[in-house]
Amino acid sequence: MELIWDGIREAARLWWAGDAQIIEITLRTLAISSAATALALVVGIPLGAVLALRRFWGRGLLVASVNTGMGMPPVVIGLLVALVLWRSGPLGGLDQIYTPTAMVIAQLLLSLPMVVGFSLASIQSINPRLIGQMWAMGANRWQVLWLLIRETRLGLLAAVMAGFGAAISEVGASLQVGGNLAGETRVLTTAMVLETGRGNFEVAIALGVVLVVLAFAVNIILTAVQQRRFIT
Amino acid sequence: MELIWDGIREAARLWWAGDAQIIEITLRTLAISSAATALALVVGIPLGAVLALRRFWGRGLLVASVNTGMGMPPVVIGLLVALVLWRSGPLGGLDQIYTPTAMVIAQLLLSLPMVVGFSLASIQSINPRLIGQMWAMGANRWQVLWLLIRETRLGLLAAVMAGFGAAISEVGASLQVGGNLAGETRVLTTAMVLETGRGNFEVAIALGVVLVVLAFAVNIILTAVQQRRFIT
Amino acid sequence: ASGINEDELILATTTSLNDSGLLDDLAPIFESETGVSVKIISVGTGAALRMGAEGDADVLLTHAPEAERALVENGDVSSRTLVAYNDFVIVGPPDDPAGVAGMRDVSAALRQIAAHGASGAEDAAAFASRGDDSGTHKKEIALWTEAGLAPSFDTDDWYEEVGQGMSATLTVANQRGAYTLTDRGTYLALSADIADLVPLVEGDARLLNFYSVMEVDGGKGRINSEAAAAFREFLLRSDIQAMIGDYLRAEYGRSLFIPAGGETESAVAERARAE
Amino acid sequence: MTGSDAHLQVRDLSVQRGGVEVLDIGEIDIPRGQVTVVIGPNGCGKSTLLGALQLVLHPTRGELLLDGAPMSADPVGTRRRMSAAFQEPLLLSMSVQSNVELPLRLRGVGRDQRRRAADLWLERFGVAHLADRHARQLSGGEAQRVSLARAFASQPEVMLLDEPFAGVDAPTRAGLIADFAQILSVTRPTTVLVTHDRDEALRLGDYAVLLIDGRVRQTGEPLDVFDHPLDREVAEFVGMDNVIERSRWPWRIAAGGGYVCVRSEQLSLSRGSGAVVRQVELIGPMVSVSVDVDGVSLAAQVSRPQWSAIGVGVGDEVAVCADAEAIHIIAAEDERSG
Amino acid sequence: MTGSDAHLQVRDLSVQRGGVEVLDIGEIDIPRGQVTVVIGPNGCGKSTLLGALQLVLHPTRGELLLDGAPMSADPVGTRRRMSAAFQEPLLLSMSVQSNVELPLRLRGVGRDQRRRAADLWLERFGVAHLADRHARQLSGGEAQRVSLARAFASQPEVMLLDEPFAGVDAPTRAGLIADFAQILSVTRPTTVLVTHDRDEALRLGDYAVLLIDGRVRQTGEPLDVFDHPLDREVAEFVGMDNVIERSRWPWRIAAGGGYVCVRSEQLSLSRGSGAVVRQVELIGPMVSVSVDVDGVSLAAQVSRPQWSAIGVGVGDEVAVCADAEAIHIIAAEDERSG
Ligand SMILES: Nc1ncnc2c1ncn2[C@@H]1O[C@H](COP(=O)(O)OP(=O)(O)OP(=O)(O)O)[C@@H](O)[C@H]1O
Ligand SMILES: Nc1ncnc2c1ncn2[C@@H]1O[C@H](COP(=O)(O)OP(=O)(O)OP(=O)(O)O)[C@@H](O)[C@H]1O
Ligand SMILES: [Mg+2]
Ligand SMILES: [Mg+2]
Repeated sequence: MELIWDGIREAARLWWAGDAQIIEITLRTLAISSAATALALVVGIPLGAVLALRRFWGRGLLVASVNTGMGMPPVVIGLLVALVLWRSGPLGGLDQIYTPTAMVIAQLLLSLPMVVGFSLASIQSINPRLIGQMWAMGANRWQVLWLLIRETRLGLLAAVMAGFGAAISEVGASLQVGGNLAGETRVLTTAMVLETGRGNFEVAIALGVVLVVLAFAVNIILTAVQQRRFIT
Repeated sequence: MELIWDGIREAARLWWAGDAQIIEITLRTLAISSAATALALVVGIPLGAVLALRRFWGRGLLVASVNTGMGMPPVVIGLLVALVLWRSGPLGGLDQIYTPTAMVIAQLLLSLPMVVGFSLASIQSINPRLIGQMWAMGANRWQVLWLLIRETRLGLLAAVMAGFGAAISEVGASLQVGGNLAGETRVLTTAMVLETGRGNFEVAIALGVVLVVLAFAVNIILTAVQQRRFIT
Repeated sequence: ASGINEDELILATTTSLNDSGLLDDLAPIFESETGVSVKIISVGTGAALRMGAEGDADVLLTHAPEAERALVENGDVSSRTLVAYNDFVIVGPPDDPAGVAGMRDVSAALRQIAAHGASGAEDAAAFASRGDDSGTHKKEIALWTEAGLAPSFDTDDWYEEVGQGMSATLTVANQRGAYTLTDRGTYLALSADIADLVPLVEGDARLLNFYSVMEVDGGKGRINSEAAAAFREFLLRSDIQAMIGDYLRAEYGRSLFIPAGGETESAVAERARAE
Repeated sequence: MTGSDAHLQVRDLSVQRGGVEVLDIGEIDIPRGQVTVVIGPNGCGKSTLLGALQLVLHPTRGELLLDGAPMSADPVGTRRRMSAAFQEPLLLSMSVQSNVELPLRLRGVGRDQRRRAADLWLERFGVAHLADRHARQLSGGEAQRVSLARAFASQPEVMLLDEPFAGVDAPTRAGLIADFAQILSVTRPTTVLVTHDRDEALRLGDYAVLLIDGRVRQTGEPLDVFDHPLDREVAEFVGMDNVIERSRWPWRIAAGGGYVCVRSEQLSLSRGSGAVVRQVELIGPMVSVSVDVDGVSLAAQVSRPQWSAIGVGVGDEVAVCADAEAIHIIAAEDERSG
Repeated sequence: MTGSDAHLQVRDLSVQRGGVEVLDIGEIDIPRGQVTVVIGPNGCGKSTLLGALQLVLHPTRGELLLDGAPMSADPVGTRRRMSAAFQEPLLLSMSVQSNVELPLRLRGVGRDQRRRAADLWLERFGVAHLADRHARQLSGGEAQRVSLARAFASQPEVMLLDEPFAGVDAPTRAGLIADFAQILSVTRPTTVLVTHDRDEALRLGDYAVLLIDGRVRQTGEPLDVFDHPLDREVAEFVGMDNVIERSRWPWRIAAGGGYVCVRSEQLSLSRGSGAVVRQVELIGPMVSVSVDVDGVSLAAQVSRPQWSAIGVGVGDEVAVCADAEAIHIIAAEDERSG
């Protein structure tokens, strides 16, 4: 147990000392995971809305695939992205393997199902007559989407947080497609794995603490937004 | 790309041949992740309901913690559980490190925030007057919980799937607390990591295929339940 | 002491050894002979040694002589015995831009790689380091030091720290057309999937890779010292030593591990230099 | 009404809900600048018709025309020429003010103009004091009024209102109906109004469409529909509480099939004989009396003072007189079609 | 009414919504086995009162008693002796049948008995054919009826009904009100009924509670509350369309402060002089006439035949006569309190 305290103390020390490496890793983590989450939202919410509101052939299968996506192991995603980006792969010529871009792609694929799945669930839980009212008020397709997002912000913010959580906490895919290269693609989780393997449990915990504090800060903000407008 | 085909063929072959080991690993995976998910549901849904319906001091902080939990990296959870269960840890005397029980605990901790977070979001999205109607009909506390679960099954099933997905796809914590012991704690994800490390990419992909098929099957069933009662 | 689980033995070992699959063959034999089940925990070298120091494992099997000796000096382990050895190889792209193929002097080869990497030549190849404090990484650092260099990812563009296990590092090197230092076992296991890497520098006695077994000190409490001792004995037994020597020999045409039960490192190195 | 007066036209419309056809309409012409009231029993398809006109429910067959052009050609453009207040006040979770401004905002109207329009209509519907309230924090009637203000604020060509005054308290309702008539007479949007209230239909409606079981059963001036139903079912729906087979009608009348209908309030009672009082019930200021004339049971309604003036009780005799003008005769099915 | 007759008692109750006190009630006694109608303008707190009685809204102060015992002692037990149909038909997403059975199911009633009760009440409310329909697939009026059936099916001691007939079509509503009166007279549950409809209040109510702005302003027999309002505001609410300052009242009347009130339908018009017709409006079968008597504007209402019999138009003179019984005088504030 005292290891945990050591870890927390170590985290405080590293930040206090302004350790260049940890700051760099933290910023990189934030940048990659935010980019992945933002992309996942842009693609995922409209997709969730379409799945929620339109009936079409193959929809059921698609919904099940989205849900399966939530249980898709990061290692599998990582492997698939790697196979595509490896030199021998179809997009090998782009030279994107072991770059932050590759990591954004992998994390996007990981968080997308979360975002789609929860957008779907929360938009489906809106009274369909209220959606009729939105159209009736003269909203076009994008305005309806905007109103749906407004109405379901409770559920969607949960989706944002799950998506961001999936992206930032993930390690398997980041290792595979990022390579955990020092100074290039090392993020908090991959650094943690490394330190754990090195037996530096304190440092690993310190990195974990940083990650959790980071996630917590993001969540405090999002939760404040989420809960602000909730009225009994 | 051809690796993937080899993997799929290998997966088919292993299953066709009734490979005892892969069947055993699959069943173990299912058992551990189902147990963890079931526990997460039993604990998480009531917790989510309480967070959704009651106002109390510290609630906001709790909600933010739950949301942060969704972004908790499996490696952190694994390390924390390991620190507790290791011989040198406070519960070392229970001799539960490197057992399925330890894995269930770690996966429970991973999926619990998902379940709580999404129960919370979906119960909050119910019309508060409808909840008033439930009480007015003479429901007691548990009956109200039951009715809430019925009403929010769309959202809750998404929560179940996310929780199960988090549990079954996770690898970092399972490795740390399970140890990937053949015949004891080896599950599909940890076996995948091992085979990848050994250079047996086809086998790793085959295991991934089995995992995805498994998750898909579970989700087809849950999605059918989820979408069955949805009416425009 | 009380509370010891007599029926199980926790063996902490390194990923590269576990990935070879050797222990999966040996453990069942030990289990059937003694009735003690072996829990093989495969982690990074650093983590394995740390588990020993904390008393979270009963027996260790690793390949980082310097770090192991520190454990002995600290009294964390009560014994350290050589079990087997094999060798490290510098692998790299077949076109070998630094031109080190066939060199026997590791130090010279490393200097040449560094120089060519730093030259900024168009075909300059990187060197991929494990960067994870594993036995292999420690060996690599020792070799650089011996060559009078101390490359770092911060200052040297051609030097990459992967921070992952051996197979991941080989994959990265393969993709990037980089040089790297690898243990022979992992290289052989992966060779089918890393066609863009070939062995370039090998045979220097400094490239030997020693695997030792250590019994964790019984004073740490709840250590199954009896089984740990039995496991050490077991590994040194001649029939088991022979099995180690034969492991996968048929497949690769050479021994993956050369038995050296109970010998000293210097003796083995002497013998190798003589060959 | 000729086709050229029609602002909205419904042609051969069929709408399904839950896989069942609930609306099957040959044609309806909604006159421009007038109020068309849609009446009919619960579940007859009134809201479905409004939903179809709003292009929110998708018909399986048929055409909807606005100014002679098919609505489906430009759904969003069409919807922006209309506005709707549905049966439930479907407000979005934002402030009352934002709700009322929303249709204008969706049309790209500037902030100031939106604000002015919202203020005006919130004021007119008596909910200006609630402008900053969150829409979930309203009483039933308040929400209803906000929903109405929202429908009016965009000052559309066409307004579709589904029971707009249900849930509004009686004096406000009376006031709103008066205002409403006045507002409509000034701005003259084409209005389609669903209502269950006869007074409302008569007071506001220029034209009435009566639906039963998803089909148009009668159209015309509201008073005409209420007073001259075309068949027995319609007669019962419009509140003819006496629908008697023509052959059993106790008074002299040209022979024939079909039914004789008269409202209870149009049968007058007086001291005299010819009928026996069977049952007397006080309904507010009125007295509902059930009498028996030659074995036929008739319902009559008189004011309390009138009843006390007659001064009889159950079992006593009274004289019953039906105003000839108030009596409506429904021809027998075969005679009608013939 | 003495305390011993009271089934439900409200004592010193204060309820807040959105941080504002919206209900502040000294005391109300709800008589056992009778129908208490709660009336008042939109937003006056009627639904809030019902919510408090159902223990769904939590008061900041005060006590609620059922049979003299505090309800809060056993909320679930108390709720199971009551049932409620709220203003919106809050149905759960299950079949209509399951919705109606649900309160019984929650009370542990067996399947057969539940089924019988549900069948009976669905039938009575005319929605038996919808039993297997999902509750989301109903028209507005259908949902309203299902919600009523659900409230009745558990046959509670106390029923709380919030505008139960809003949205129900006119003939069905008439039928339900008749049925309702009969059902209530047989099973005699204590009923609290919120309504905006004067007829409904008079027809069904034994006792009336009038709320304005969250406070009880008048209680008593419904007809008495409607005909004898205690103050100007209540007078306006109960539909006295002529509320004239006593000093300006054109006819002879004992001097004093306060107001004279009379309903438009209780001012009769006849050929003659004394008043000038200012405005004439047809409202269905009635004619609403605005006349000017000595500079005071009065509203009168006569039937169409009566109006044609008088045969005058705007600007002409008529005679106006107010039935002495129909005139109600509200004493001035100071005189009342004195
Ligand atoms: N959820 C809420 N939050 C805050 N204020 C509310 C809420 N619901 C109602 N109110 C306010 O409380 C007061 C009483 O509301 P209530 O619903 O009891 O009125 P009501 O008499 O039932 O009106 P109506 O006839 O319109 O149904 C109103 O002023 C209303 O604005
Ligand atoms: N979502 C739905 N799914 C299936 N059937 C529906 C749905 N909504 C309504 N219906 C059915 O369609 C028919 C017409 O419904 P509609 O809502 O148009 O009736 P309405 O005339 O507006 O009735 P009300 O006076 O009760 O509001 C009814 O028989 C109703 O049961
Ligand atoms: Mg309707
Ligand atoms: Mg209300």
